[in-house]
Amino acid sequence: MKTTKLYLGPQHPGITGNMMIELDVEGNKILKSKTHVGYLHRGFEKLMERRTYIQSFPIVCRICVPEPDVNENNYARAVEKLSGLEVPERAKWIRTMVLEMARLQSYLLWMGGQSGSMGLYTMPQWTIGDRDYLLDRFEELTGGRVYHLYVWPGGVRKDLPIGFKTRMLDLMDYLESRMKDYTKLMFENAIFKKRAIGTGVIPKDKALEWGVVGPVLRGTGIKHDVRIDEPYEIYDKLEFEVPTYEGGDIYSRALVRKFEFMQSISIIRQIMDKIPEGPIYNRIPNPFKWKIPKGYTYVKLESSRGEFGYFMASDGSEKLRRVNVRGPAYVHGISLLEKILPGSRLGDVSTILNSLGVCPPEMER
Amino acid sequence: MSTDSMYRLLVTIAVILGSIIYGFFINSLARRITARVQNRMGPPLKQPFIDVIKLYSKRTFVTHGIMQTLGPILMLTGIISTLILIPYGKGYLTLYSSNGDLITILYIMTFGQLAMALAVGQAGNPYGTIGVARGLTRMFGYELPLILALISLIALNHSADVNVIIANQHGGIANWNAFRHPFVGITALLAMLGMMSYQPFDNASAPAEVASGPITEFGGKFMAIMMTTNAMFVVAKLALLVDLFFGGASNIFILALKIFLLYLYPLFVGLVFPRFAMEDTFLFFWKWPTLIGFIGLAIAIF
Amino acid sequence: MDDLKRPTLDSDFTCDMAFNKITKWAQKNSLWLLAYGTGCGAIELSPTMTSRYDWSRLGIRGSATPRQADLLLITGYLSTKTLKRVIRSYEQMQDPKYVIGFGSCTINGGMYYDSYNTIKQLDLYIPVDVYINGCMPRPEAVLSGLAYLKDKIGDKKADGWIKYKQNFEWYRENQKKILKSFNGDNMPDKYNW
Amino acid sequence: MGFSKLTETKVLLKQYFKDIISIEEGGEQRLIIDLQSKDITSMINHLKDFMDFKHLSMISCVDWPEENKFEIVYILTSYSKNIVLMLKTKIDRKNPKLQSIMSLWPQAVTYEIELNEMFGVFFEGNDRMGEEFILEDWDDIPPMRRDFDSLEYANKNFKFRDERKDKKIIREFISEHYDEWRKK
Amino acid sequence: MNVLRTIALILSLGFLSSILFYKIRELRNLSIIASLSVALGFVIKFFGIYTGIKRAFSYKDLFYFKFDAFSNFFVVLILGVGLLAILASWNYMKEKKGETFFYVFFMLTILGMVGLVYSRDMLSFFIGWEVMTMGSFLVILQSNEKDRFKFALRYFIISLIGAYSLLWSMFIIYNKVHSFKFSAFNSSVFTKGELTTLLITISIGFLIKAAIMPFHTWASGAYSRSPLTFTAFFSGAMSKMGIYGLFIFLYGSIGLSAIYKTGYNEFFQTSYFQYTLVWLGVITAFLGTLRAILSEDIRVMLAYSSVGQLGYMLIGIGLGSTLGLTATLFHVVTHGLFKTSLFIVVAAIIHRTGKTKFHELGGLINNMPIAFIATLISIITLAGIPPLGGFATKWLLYEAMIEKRMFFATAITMLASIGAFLYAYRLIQNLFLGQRKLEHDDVKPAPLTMQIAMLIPALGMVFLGFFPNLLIKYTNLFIELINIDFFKLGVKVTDTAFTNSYGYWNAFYLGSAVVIIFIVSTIYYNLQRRAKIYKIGQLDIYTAGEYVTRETPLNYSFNFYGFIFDSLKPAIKYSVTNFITRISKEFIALSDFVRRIYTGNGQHYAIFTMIFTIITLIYFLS
Repeated sequence: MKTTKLYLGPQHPGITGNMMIELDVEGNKILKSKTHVGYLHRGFEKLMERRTYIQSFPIVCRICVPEPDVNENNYARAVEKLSGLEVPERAKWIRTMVLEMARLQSYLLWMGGQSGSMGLYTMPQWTIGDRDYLLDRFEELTGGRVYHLYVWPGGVRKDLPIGFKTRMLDLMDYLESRMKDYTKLMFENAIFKKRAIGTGVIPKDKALEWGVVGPVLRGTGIKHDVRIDEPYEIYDKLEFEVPTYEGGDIYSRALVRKFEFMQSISIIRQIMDKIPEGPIYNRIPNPFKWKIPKGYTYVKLESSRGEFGYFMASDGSEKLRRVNVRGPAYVHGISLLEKILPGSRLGDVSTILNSLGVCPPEMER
Repeated sequence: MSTDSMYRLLVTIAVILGSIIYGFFINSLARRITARVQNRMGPPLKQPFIDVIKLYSKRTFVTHGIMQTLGPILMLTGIISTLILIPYGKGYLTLYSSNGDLITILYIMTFGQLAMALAVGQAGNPYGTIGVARGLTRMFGYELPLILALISLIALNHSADVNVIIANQHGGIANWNAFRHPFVGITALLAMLGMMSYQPFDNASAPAEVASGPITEFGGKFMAIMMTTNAMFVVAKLALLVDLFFGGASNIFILALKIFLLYLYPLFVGLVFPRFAMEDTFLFFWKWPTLIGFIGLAIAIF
Repeated sequence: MDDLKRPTLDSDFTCDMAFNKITKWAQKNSLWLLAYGTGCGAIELSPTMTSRYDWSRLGIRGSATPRQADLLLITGYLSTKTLKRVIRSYEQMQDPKYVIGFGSCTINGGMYYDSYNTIKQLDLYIPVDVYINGCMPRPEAVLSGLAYLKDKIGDKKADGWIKYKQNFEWYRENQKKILKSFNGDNMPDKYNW
Repeated sequence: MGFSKLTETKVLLKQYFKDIISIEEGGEQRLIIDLQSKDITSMINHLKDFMDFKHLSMISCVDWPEENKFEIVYILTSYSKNIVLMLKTKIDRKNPKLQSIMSLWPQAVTYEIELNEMFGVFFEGNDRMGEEFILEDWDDIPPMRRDFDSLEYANKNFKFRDERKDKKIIREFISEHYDEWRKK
Repeated sequence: MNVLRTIALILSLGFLSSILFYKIRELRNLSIIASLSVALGFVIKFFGIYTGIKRAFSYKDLFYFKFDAFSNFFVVLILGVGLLAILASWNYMKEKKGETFFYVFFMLTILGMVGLVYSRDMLSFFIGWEVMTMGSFLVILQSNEKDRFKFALRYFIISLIGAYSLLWSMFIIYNKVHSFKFSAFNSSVFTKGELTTLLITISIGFLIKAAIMPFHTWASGAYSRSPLTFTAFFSGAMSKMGIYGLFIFLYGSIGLSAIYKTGYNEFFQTSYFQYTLVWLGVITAFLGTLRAILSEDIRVMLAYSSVGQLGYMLIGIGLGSTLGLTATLFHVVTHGLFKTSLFIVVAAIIHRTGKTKFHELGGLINNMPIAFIATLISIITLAGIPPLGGFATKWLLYEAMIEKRMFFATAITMLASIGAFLYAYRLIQNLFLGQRKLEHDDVKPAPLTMQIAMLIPALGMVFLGFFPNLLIKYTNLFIELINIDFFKLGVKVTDTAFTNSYGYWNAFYLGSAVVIIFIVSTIYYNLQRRAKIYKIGQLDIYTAGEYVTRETPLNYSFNFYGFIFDSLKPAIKYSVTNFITRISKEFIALSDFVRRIYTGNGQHYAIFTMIFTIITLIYFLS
């Protein structure tokens, strides 16, 4: 047998999270790669069918660990669509702010992962260290560092604390200044460019057909963003651009994420200035006897890794009939990886994986 | 055993133990410096010693065969025999360097690496073998500029004996080899990056690509010996480079200081650069450093 | 292939060597942690590792392979598929080794008490030395858990690995109840290194 | 502005496909269509090639044991028209069979394998059916079916910590007293 | 009694017995081994002694033979390696198809070579040369490889070219000097142009046999397709005949002053011809090693490694200084030793497993421990790592080159020896270490005779490592015989310390230091008594938590140095073999065009003859 079988398995420092890539390697080149998932499966969709709408609210945010707010927001909007619940204006503004903060901390985490997989160990220390200041803001707003349990059907649980605005604006200035250092250390780094340009290339014509979404799609030059195609919450009231870079390789994806990082900072600043006053929460009836009429809905939003959708079916009882989560990693981590990895070098596997933003828990829920 | 050779033996043993301790000390200092650059505290200074004692106190050692048990011992032998060939100062501190010149030192360094490579081979882990293949390719890469630098030194000093080379560099900083012959100095410094297996060229034991490379199957006592030999190897290489390019040292403390300062150079380069891909590592050493090396050699001859 | 004699428990675990105090001090202050994020708590490990909370002050360092690791973190719920890999990694680690269970999922199944794929009680399958509660404990809680483990090692109470060796059959028995393909040829019955 | 496109696609689809069971708008950019299972693939082909629904978001399955039906839902998105289309079809629950759309989108394979493992739906034309995707050595009926009770399976297979002496189910207790507490 | 005649008698007896007793294997083998060992003992006994024995023999003042240290050095090598090869092929060739003829032609080759080495005139030299080439060609045909005819034919044709160029140079000498004797040569008679053509033709002849770079294309095919125990002899001893030939022609008969006449360069104190020889050797060493690193078949890799090592020897001769010659002779011996042992090890492996590719083997250390030890010692010598003999050759060679101020050449040769370390490691890793395949579990260890044949050279190498000065004594004997005042800056050997103007190296001291330190570190290693050491199976390795079975291919062996290949890919495609294949394609196309004339029907032939006659007529009339 000419090939060597390598398991970049569940317990491997290069893999983000708990999945296994089975590689057939010949010398330094990869011939065939197969992704194995199921290491983090706890059948959460089955569990939500056994719980009423409000009981499955704490479970929902534990699907995707780096970005819990995306799930909370999706679940809340899906239930509101099914039950026809109205959300006050101020709650929408706060929800958008929470989403943008989630995008910021996810990009900081990505920068650490990407450069860590390439061997630049100073970058993760800086970025994940700065991400912690963002988690402090989350803790102040919602009481929890990672799992926030803050956005629920009908609005938001708490209003902004006093003085939150000034602290948030200071943090935004700090992050903007830090971006200069990150650019010098990572994005403009000669060796980073040499390794990133031309590796893990996704052809532009096949990108849509392979189901590529989010920054990875924009990295191939196709301009699609759920925040513009189908503005949810208050994205139609904000001004922000969506970048696209040609090339479809790791470097163009990195530039897309860098540009969006700066855009999120400007979005949060806009929200902080123009947030209206008013109630933050429409009370829902007794959660144990709250029956939602039969109906289907598909709600999606732009997470830091791409289109994150919730398909929800209710059957008139107080428990929901079916929920199905469609995360970007489901496509990026399995079918897309099996198309890109063959032909690339063994050393680039974890770099490509990080650049696609693969988060294993959302692959098998 | 005349008193003179007995005395020399004692000094050698002292130097070997000293290089272990000093190797660990530099290692812990390096960890503190990297921590400071990454704005965090970093482990306490005595951490490497604690690690080695803990590794030694492990209760089970797992080997795949005789070669994996023999590997670390042979590596220790290779490193110690390299150490005794390098002069550390004047008088007895020249240890046994009267028995082998620069070419002998260059070749006996590979003895330790071969021993470790065989031990890794016996363990039968694909990651280990890939790590060794990468390490050897990198060695094949950085040897060219290193040899060019050493040969031009031999050509300049008309002798391959390290003590003679040190003697020729007496006097102020001006006539240290690194500054008197800039091209040779630059080649040696670039080649040194490869020797130290720090960040830009640590693809042999890159955790993300090949899970910790050659030492994947080594735990407990083998890992302890691996760490001590690593520390000694760092000190030996740096001492050799200090002797050849930075004027050697009259007493041991100046040598220690010079070794530490020289050690900072690959450390800082490693902190700000990610890892090269394997092909680029190989090509990097065969492009610019070799060109500068050839120029240096040409100047040295004519 | 010679038949492997399983590590029997003999005198050397309990005997008091002269420099036992030093080894205890060394084992206490240098813990090498296996880089294995088994559950959702792994996201809190990265802030603990990096510059803000920085566990290298306590002498803790990550290690890529089980051969060099002495500490295994089970961060959150554990699905049966991961349990099979955790057992192999745990048995490949060298003695003395310790296990810390994160969050309520390792204590009594936590939020996924009714899930068909997660185990409900961790110490049926591998011995656990320290539990850290909190549905995903914060970095401070993780550091305090690690400090607690260090004290436990200091006064020789962290003996999970001795328990595992003493009643090895009982653990293997529980593991086989859940993992159907345990006695397949690739899952050796004996203590697979 | 999306409104007009919605009705226009609705009219186009109606006259292209005669026997659509029902077609209505769910929300301003959503279109829900019900079909027989036999002409699902031709509809999807038509949508992908001519109606510019290039992006397959998801294939999901809703289980209706009372009607003894599985409802397979295809969610397609058209980026140019900004419309998300939910294509639903009901198939028999005893031996659920459907034509695979593997040839159109490579990622459809992963969805179909998961549905096969979780629900037992068999997609002809997909050679990786029956492959172990998420669950390892699973011996019970496909877990996502409604008639599979996960709590009872958990109690049977996993041993709970026996300290829970009182065995009281906290949830029933809270649900009875919830209204009085809210009034206080 | 004339020493030469007795040796000839003994060897021809051995040859006859290989023909007569071809039926009874034991008798035939024993008699051959007896004859070879008696001859070897004879030569060693009278090695340096010139008084009291008749050692010259001439016949009709055409053929002159002489028995002295000069040729004995090589005869010992030939007979020693021959003995080992035949001992190893006792089991290797058992029940193989071409066994009977194998021994006959093997003995024929040995006879040819011994005659060649003792000859003191060009004619008998050439006869011995032809007998050797013919014998080796026929032996290659006895192996049961499928495509052996193609490669044997290629080997034969290229050697033929070499032989003709040798013949041409002999005639040039003869019609000016009117005698074939080596000593009869005086350079005054020749013009500068004739001398250079003479040198070129001689060097082409011998470089082909020594498989130096431009003429090495036959080497990988011939070495790998012939029976492997014969390849041990082929590369262990026969390839050195090219070196010996160069030596006796250039320094034996033509002499240094004549070579200097063809153009002398003050800076390097050598002639342009010798300088080109050195650079040919350097390029061969480097490219041979590079090609060996990137080859996938074991035998092809060892073949290219021999090509590389022969490059080193050529450098030594090209330098023309005593140190250079000692380095070459030293390398002749060490290369003979480790190449024989390596080829016999590979023969044993192929004999047992039947596989010849790297990626089909692995993990044989437990099955063949003796073979592992022999390979370990050979690769340490091959890579030139200090405690063993290999380092002596490297040190001598580098000192010689530095002495001659050829610094660029030294740098590239050093790099080539580091490259040797790379493929040496791959050889031992992919054959003996790593995961053993399922079907190799019950592979028996190497047969006894092969094990003996492996271990004798291994002991030789270890001995050389600690006491290289004994071999230097013999090489000095060799050099004194040549009455040419070489570049006198030789090496001063005081017991085992080598010192010369540039550097010094003490073999025994270093060797003993390494052994003592090894003992000290084993003690340090066993300090820790408390822990238990468990020897575990092959599959208990870190596989990222996954469970693996014996069928999963866990050996990393195919395209082992893929990185080097990928990064040097643009440069590799200009290799010599592609160049020659391209020429042969055009040649075939041309001949195909010419063939079209013979269309096979009468009218065309008639027309052709008629046209031809007309042209000739016009030509003569005008």
